[in-house]
Amino acid sequence: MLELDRVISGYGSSRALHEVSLTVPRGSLVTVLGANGAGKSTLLRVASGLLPIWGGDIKMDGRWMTRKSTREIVRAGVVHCPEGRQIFSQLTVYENLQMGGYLRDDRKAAKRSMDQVFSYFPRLKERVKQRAGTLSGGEQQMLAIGRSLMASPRLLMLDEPSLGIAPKLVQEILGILGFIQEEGTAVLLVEQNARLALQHADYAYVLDLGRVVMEGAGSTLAKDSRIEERYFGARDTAM
Amino acid sequence: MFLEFDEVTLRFSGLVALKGVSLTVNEGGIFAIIGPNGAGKSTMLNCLSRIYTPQQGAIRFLGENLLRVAPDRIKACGIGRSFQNMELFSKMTVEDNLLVGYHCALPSNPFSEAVGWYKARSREREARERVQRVLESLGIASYSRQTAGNLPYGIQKKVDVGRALMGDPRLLLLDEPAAGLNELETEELGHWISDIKRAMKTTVVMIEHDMNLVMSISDRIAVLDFGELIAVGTPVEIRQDERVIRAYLGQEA
Amino acid sequence: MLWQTILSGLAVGSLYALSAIGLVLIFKTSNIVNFAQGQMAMLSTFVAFQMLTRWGFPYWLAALASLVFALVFGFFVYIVFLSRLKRAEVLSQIILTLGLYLVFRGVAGVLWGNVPFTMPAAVSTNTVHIGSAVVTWYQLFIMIVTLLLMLVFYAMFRYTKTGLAMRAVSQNQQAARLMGVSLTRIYGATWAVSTALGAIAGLLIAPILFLSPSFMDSVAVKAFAAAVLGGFSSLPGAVLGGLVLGVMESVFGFYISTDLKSTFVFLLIIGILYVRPQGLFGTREVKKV
Amino acid sequence: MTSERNLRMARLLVVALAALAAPFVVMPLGSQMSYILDMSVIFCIVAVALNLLTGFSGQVSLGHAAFLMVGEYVSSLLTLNLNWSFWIALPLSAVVTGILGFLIGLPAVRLSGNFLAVATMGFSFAVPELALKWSGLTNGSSGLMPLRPALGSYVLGSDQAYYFLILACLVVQIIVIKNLLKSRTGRAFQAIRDSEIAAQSSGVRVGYNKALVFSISAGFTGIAGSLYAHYINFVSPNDFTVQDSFLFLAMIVVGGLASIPGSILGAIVINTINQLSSSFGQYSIILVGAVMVLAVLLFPKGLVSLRVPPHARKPRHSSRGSARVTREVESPDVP
Repeated sequence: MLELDRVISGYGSSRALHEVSLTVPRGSLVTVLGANGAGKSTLLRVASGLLPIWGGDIKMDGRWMTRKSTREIVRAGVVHCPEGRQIFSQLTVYENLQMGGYLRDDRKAAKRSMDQVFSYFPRLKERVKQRAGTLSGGEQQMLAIGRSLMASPRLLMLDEPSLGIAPKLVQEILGILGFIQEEGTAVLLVEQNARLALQHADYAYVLDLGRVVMEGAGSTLAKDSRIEERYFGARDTAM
Repeated sequence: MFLEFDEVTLRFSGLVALKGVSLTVNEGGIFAIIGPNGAGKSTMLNCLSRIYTPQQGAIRFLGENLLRVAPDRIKACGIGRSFQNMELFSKMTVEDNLLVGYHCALPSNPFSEAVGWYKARSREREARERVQRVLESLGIASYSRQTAGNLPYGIQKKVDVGRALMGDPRLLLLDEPAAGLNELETEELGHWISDIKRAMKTTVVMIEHDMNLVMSISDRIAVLDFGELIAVGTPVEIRQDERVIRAYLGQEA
Repeated sequence: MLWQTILSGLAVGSLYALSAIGLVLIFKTSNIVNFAQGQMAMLSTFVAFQMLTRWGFPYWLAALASLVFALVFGFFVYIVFLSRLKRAEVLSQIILTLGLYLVFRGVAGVLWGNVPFTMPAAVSTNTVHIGSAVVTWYQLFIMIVTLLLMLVFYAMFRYTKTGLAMRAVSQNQQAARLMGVSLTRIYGATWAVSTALGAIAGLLIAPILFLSPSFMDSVAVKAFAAAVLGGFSSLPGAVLGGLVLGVMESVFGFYISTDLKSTFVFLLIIGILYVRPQGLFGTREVKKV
Repeated sequence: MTSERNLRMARLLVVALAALAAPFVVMPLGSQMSYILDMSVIFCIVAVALNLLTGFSGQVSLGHAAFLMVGEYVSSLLTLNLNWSFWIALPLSAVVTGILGFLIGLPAVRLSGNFLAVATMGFSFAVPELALKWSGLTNGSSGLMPLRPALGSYVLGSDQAYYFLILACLVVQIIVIKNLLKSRTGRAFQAIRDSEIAAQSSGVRVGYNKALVFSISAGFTGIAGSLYAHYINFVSPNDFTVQDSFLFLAMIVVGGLASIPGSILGAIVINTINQLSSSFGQYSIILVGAVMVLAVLLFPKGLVSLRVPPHARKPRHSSRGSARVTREVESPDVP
C-alpha cells in the first residue's frame, strides 16, 4: 500500500537517509528497527511530509505522494503518531481526540471512532475531561495513539511507542496493534526495543546510519543474533 | 573523592527525571553514561553544569557541593562541557569560540580593552597561542578564522569540544560526541578521546549511544533507565548484565 | 470617590484588555508580537468613521463594515507579509511589524489628515448614579460589550473546531500539522480575529479620545503593558492585566498625577518584569540542550 | 595576506578621504544638504551604538530615542544651568545615560527579544512625558536653548566645522567598539547572542554582560544626544519619539546587523530618505516604513550583504544541529 522508493532526505546539508526503500503491504505490521540516530524517525517525518524529501518517491496505493503537504497525506489516510507523544498537554483528553479527527466532517463516524478508541483504551474514557498533561506517561502514549486513530487511518505510523514507559504498560499498548490490524489498518512501527517489536511484526527492516542493512520476516529476524550485536557494539564481527 | 552524585533527585512538574541517583567517579579515566532514550542521561550532565537544579541531593566535585556554585563559575571550578546539539557561537570565528572558552582565565577590564592598552593585548596574544595549540591537537587549525556556523557538522563537533577543553579542565563532560558522525569519524573520535585522557590528564564523563565507542574506550560505565541507576561496572560486566539487556532490547517473550 | 475612580478604570481597562487579547492571541499561536496592532485598529476605526460621517450610514452598519474590514485586513497582512517570515529571527519580525506601523500611520495621514475628529458614540454619554459613584452610560456600555465579547470568545475557543485548532497550534505546531491542520490558515484566522478585537477597542475608545492617526498609540502601548503583565501567553492573564492596569492608572491619575500616566505604566512593567520575568501569569520556558 | 591587507588599507583611505571631503562636496548643494549630512553622522553614532547592543549582543531596544533625549537634556542643563563647558558636559552626558542604561538593562537580563522590546518601548514613552512634566528643570514644552560649543575662542558655528566634531566622536566610538569586540568583553557579548547556555558554561556572567552592553550602547547614544542638542540649539520633549526608536532599528537592519559599516550605511540611507521626503508629509513615513518592510523581506542580511565576496557566502551546514533543537523543544514532556 505505502511504498518508499530510494528516499533521500536529511537536515540542513547533511544526509540522514540514503536511498531507503520500504514497502508496507495492506493490513500488515511492518517494523523499522535500529539504534539511536539510525534515521528511523527521519523516515517517518519524510513519509508524513514534515520533512522535505530530497530524492526518491513515495506512493500510496500507487498514487504519487512525493512532496504532498502533511494535510493531504493525512487526507490520504496516512497518519503519523510522533515520537515523544506530542500530545496537546493543555487540552483535555476529549479535545485531544477531537483534534485527531480534525479533517473529518462526518460527526457520527467520528463518534464511532471515539467509541472504538475508548474500547481499546478504557482508561482514556475514565479521564476524558482531564487535561492531557496530567496523565501518566503510559496514558499519554495511549492518548497519542488514540488521537491518531481518530483520523481513521489506513496506515498508522507509530514512532517509538515504548519510549520512557514501564514495560508492563508497553505490552498493553502494543497489544492493541493486533486489533487495529484486524480493522484493516496497516501499521508501520518504529522501535528501538527490538525484541518487543519483532514479536508483533510481519516484516522488519533494520536501519543503520540511514541505510537499510537487514530486512526479513519478523520471526526470522527475531532469531537472528546479529540484531543484538548491532545494539551492543560488535559491529566489526557482525559484518 | 573526585566527583560524587549523592542521592540526586530531579522532578519536572510531576515527572521524575532522576530518582535518587548516587554515583562516584574517580579521577582519571573515561566514564560513560548510557541508557535508552529519555532515561535521564542528559539531565545528569545538565545538573552537573547547573542548568538544572535538583530538588534533593548533592553533587560534590573535589569536596565542593556544586549545587551551591553559580552556573557561570562551574567552568572556573575546572569542568568543561560539550553539548548534544553543540550550542556553538555560530556567528563567531572558530578562534573566538575557543577564546570564549578561555574566558575565566583571562583577567581584564572593559576600560583597558576599549582603549586597547598593551597589557590587554599581550594577554590576548598568549590566549590566541593556546587556542592554536588546542586547534592543532584537534586537527582543525586551518579553520581557525572561519565562521563556526558555516563549517561541516563533524568540524563543528570538534570546535565544541575544543571550546570545552580551553582552560585545561580537570573534568570534561561530553554529551553524545559521536551523534551524527559516520563510522570513520567515530573511530577517530575514540582515539582522540583516549588521547585527551592520556595527554591532558583530564577525566572524561560522556553520554553516548554508539555502543562500539562506549565499549571500546570506557573504563567504567553507568546505565540509567527511567531516571534510576540500574548498573555500574566495567564494559565486560555491563555487556553481560541482564537488567541492562532488558532495558535495551525489552523483555524476552 | 474611590469607587468612581475604580469604575472608570475598569471601563478603560476593559479596552486595554480587548487589545491585549488580540496581541496575546497572535503571540500564542505564531510567536509574533504585532507592533502594528494599534495602527490596524486605527485604520479599521477610520473605516467606520468614513461611513458614518462622510457617507451617512447608520452606526450599526458602519461598525459592522469596520469589523469585516478588520477581519479581511488582518488576514491579508498575515498572508502577504508575515507568512513569508515563518522561520526568521525575532528581530526581523519586529522590524517588519514596525515598518507596517509606519506605513499604516502614513496611509491614514494621507487619507484623513492629522487633524483630530470627533467620533460619534454608540450610546449616549449621559451620566448615571450607581451607589455613590457617578458613571456615564457609555462607560457601562464599554464594560458590557467587553464582557459579551469575552463570552463569545470563550465559546469560540471552547466549542468551535477552529478555536480548538488555534489552541492546539499554540501548544504544539508539529502535532497540529500531523492532525492535518494547515498552519497558514490558522495563523491567518488568528490575525483576522485579533485585528477585529483591536478594531472593536478602537471603535469604543475613539469617541472618548478624538480620532486621529495617532489616537491608538497610548492604548496600544498599554495593551502591550497589559499583555506583559499577564505573561504574554495567557488570555485570562491579558484580560486581568488590562483591568488591573486600567484601575491602577485611574487611581494613580486621580490621586497623584494624570500627566505621568505613561511613566507610571512603564515603571510598573519594568518593576514587574524584574521580579517575574515571565509576567504575572506566564510560565517559564526552559530551553533544552 | 599582504595583498588583502593592502586592499583594506586602500579601502580605509578612500573612506577616510570621502568622509573628510564630504562637507565641502555638499556645501554648494545648499544648507539643507549640509544639515542632512551632519544629522546623518549623528545618527551614525546612534546606529553603531544600537548595533553593538542588537546586532552584536542580540538584545532589542526600542528605548534609544529616550537615551538620546536624556543625553540632550543632561548636556543642555549642565552647560546652561551650571555654566559648565561643553567639553565636560559631552562626556558627562555619556556617563549619566550609561548609568541609566545599566539600570534599564538590569531587568533586560532575564528578558528575551519581544519582552525586552516592549519594556524598552515603555521607556521611550516615559521620558518625553517626564521632560514635559518636570518643567521646573526642563522648561517644559518651551524647551532649552543650548549653544554651539567653542574651541578656545573659535565657535563651531558653521555646519562644516560642527561636522568635524561629530565625525571625530564617531571615529573615537568606532575605535573603542572595535577594540572591545576584539577583546574578552566583546567576545562575551557575542557569545551571549549566539548561545546563552554555552556562554554561561564557558564562564561568562550573562547578567552582568547584558547590563554592561546596554550601558555602553546607551552611553554612546547619550553622546549623540549631546551633539544633537548643541547642533540644533533647541531641546524639547518632542524631539524624539518611539517612532524614532523604530527608525534606529530600521537603520541597523537595513544596513546589516552586527556590522559597523552596515550601521553607517543604514543610518545615512534611512536618514537621507527621511529628511528628503519630509517635505512630502505623510508620504515620508510610508516610504520609510515600506523600506523597512522590503528590506526585511528582500535583504534579510542587510545592505552590507550585497558587497560580501562570494566565497564568504557558504551555505549553512549547521541546520542539522538546529533541527534537533526544534524537535526537542516541541516535546517538553520528555526530559
